[in-house]
Amino acid sequence: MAINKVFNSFKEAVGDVKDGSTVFIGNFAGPGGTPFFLIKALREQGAKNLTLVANTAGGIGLTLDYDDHRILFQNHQVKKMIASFPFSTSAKRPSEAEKQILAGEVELEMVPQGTMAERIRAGGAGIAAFYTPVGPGTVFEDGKERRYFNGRPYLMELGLRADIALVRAWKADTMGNLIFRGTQRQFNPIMAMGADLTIAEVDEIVQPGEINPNCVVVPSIFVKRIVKVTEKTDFPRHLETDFQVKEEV
Amino acid sequence: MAINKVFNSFKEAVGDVKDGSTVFIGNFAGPGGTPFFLIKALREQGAKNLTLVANTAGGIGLTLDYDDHRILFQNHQVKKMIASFPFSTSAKRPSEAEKQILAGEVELEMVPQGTMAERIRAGGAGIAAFYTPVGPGTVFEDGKERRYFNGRPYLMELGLRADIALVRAWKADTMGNLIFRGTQRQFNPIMAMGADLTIAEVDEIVQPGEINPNCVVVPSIFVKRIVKVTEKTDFPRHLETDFQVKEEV
Amino acid sequence: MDLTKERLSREAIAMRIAREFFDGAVVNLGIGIPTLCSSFVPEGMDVTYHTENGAMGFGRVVTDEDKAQWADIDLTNAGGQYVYPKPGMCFFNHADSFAIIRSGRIDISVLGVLEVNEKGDLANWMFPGRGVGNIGGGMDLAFCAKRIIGATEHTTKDNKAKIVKQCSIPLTAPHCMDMIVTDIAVIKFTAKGPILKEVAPGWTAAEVQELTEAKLIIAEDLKDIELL
Amino acid sequence: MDLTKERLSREAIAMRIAREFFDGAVVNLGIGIPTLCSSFVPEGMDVTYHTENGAMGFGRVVTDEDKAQWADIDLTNAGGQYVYPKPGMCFFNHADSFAIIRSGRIDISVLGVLEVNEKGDLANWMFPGRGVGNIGGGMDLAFCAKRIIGATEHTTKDNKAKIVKQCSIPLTAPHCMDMIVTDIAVIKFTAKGPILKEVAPGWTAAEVQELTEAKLIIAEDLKDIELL
Repeated sequence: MAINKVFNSFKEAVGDVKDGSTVFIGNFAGPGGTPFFLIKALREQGAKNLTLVANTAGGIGLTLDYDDHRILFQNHQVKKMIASFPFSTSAKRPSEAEKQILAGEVELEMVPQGTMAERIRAGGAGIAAFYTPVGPGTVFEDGKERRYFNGRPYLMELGLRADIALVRAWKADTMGNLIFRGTQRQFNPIMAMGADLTIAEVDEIVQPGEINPNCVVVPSIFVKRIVKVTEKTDFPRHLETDFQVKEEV
Repeated sequence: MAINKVFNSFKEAVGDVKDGSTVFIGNFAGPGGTPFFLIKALREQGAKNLTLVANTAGGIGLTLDYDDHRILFQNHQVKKMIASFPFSTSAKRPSEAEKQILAGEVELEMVPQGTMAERIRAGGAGIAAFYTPVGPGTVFEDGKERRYFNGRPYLMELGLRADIALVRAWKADTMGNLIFRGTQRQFNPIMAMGADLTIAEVDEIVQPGEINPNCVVVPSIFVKRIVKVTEKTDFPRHLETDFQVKEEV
Repeated sequence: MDLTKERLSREAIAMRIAREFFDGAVVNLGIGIPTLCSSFVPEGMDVTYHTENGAMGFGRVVTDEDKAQWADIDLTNAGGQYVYPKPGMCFFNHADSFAIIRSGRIDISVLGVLEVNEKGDLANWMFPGRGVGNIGGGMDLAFCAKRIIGATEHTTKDNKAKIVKQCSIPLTAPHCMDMIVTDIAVIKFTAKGPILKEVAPGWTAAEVQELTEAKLIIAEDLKDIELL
Repeated sequence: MDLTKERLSREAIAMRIAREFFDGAVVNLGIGIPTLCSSFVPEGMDVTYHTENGAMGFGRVVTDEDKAQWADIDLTNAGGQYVYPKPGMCFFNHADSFAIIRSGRIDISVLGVLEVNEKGDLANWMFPGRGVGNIGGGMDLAFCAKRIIGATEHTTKDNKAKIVKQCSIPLTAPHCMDMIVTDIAVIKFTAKGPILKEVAPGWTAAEVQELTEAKLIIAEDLKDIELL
């Protein structure tokens, strides 16, 4: 039977997320590469006591104002947040996550961004732990093992896995191979690798063979479910063309 | 000044390889993905006491018979070999490397293939060491630290870097972005990441922008020199087309 | 002991192993008999092959008559054999390839066997008698694939047992074997010891035991190997 | 001390820092003043920008008038700003992006500064007074880039020194700073201590020292900051 991982709705795709799950969410500073519709479906689905792993805790106010995973905090579904950039850049507009973290309702584990990326990649690659040169002599060393290699101090960091990864990609084939558009890629490929159940939200679903096999970024084996976005978002995107190239910039 | 990493000859591209260098060579079981012409140029260049890191030690006889890095052994340029598959599959046709290793002229460090790949990747990613589940309870544990994570034994393995990487790719742009064709990719991208001086042998060199930025496999920052193959090799390759797709296989 | 008694062919061993595959399985096939398995997957069953050198979802090994049209040095399996391209295949680098293996995403790894002992320890990388060997990617697979199936003749060319009490050559991985399919038997490795589950047509459990150094437990439902 | 004395603009700070760039340099620009540097690279000099979110070789920040045509949420820098596409740019995942940083391939990292001390320790991630902060990718850059240049006003909004004896907030990285460019000075960090190399036009070394808690060494060849 030919493999077909296409789900017809976001609701169905996140239907079985359990309370207490660890969830990776593709996310960086702006809306690019964030799986809005899966996040929205997860809010409707209602799983509680989630541990979220994402670059921000949502609603950081660095760019456009939009509904990302801040809605999971608004709906009180989060128990713990692992992030590198969890707080709003504006003291005047603290995010819902920030309020809950400062009130002690949500536990925060802050991780330097590169270490977070490497921990996720290690989790997906079957590596239990690794030594990074980032962090010795800072508060991020607390509770970690320091070890010297060639006279330079390194910290041991643990691989990080999730039960669920909600990722955003550009196109998928029905088997689950994914490609990305520009900086939409960010954490999405490594999060797809590191979860037991990876669900991808994409602009387009094509037949196997329609994506050039040399260009596949996430091999199908890492992706279990795919859902196509049908609703329009009003962010600026030029999906109809490849990136235009402006000379002399 | 626009970056242009194109060299006109293989000879020139390897001209400054120093005696005693550690050299990564893209290589797997067959000719695909092996930088023959760079290897040949390195033999002519003559650098001695090299430490080679490659999947095989050349001339393993698993597939076609061809001149790979076995010629560096024939020319007695190798002091140490790090490989996962160093020996000929035929006892009757031992490779030159095999003879030199058994005679004690060349030191051998054998590494399980996945550990070798991960060590190279770690070296390129600034990771000093990592814990892999592969190897506890075997002879490959000798001299290594064993550590348990979640009750499972892991071994600590060190990142591996090289002075020079000789890699094979399909196309490069003049800035050094690389793409690959099929299983030609193998060790080449991670070796490109892990060396101070990466030299790529390619079928075609194009202008910046001609490779789709979403499809770049090795970012230009990892590549210092590019040389185009002009001589024809007589291996079966269908370069004129993308991979044809045969249904029902 | 009648050493001339008919044994299964290499193809028949592969055929029996292919019966362990399932729809949607991700399978890695070692060099030798294991590679043959891909020819015996039932029509309509979708098995995805992974190869160490960085590909998944490719097709079978290219036949000799197809080589002129289909052989391409940039599309080979771990044994360096040409394989057919197939829609939905994809390529990745060696680190990602072993990330797939190490993170437990290979459902079945079919490996060649030199020695296996009662505990299911596998030794398959040191060439007997040559004092050298190639570890290759076999150790990563033996440690990390969800299920390891061995494919081998039951005895060496000079009729020595390959299923032994203690391995005499360096291990590939301890306690890794789930099952072994030989030219005379199917044996399952369990905490209690190796259980003889199936014998080749015409062979008795006693005859199989005679060619096996390890003590076999005879399955209550012992039966003949069925290939289809 | 005349606190109303004219200081350099944010653009002028960026302009001075851009003079440190060189042909072929790979540069990562932090949020704020650092981002402005890309506008002041001399004509004909090829500087490649890297951003944490997985891109290299893209162009400058898209101007307001160009947004209708060029803004794309899939082509942004680490601050979430739209940047122009450029021939030869490429994209990669977050692990690869920090592999580039961690392996020492960023020639110059320009970072914002909250505090820096005599030893060149940098503290720039904890919001003053809020008790919270965002570490982001700054720590990876501060530990691993070949050269760290700070970009900041010389003092806080309430005229407190940012160049201090001891940092009062958690460090981003110890001993990482190579140079800092402020609105009144250019200071180089050395084993002997911070050396005042340049002052803003109209400022004296004594005046700069007065706004600096750390003890500055005055360069023998102290000169006015030149922007072009």
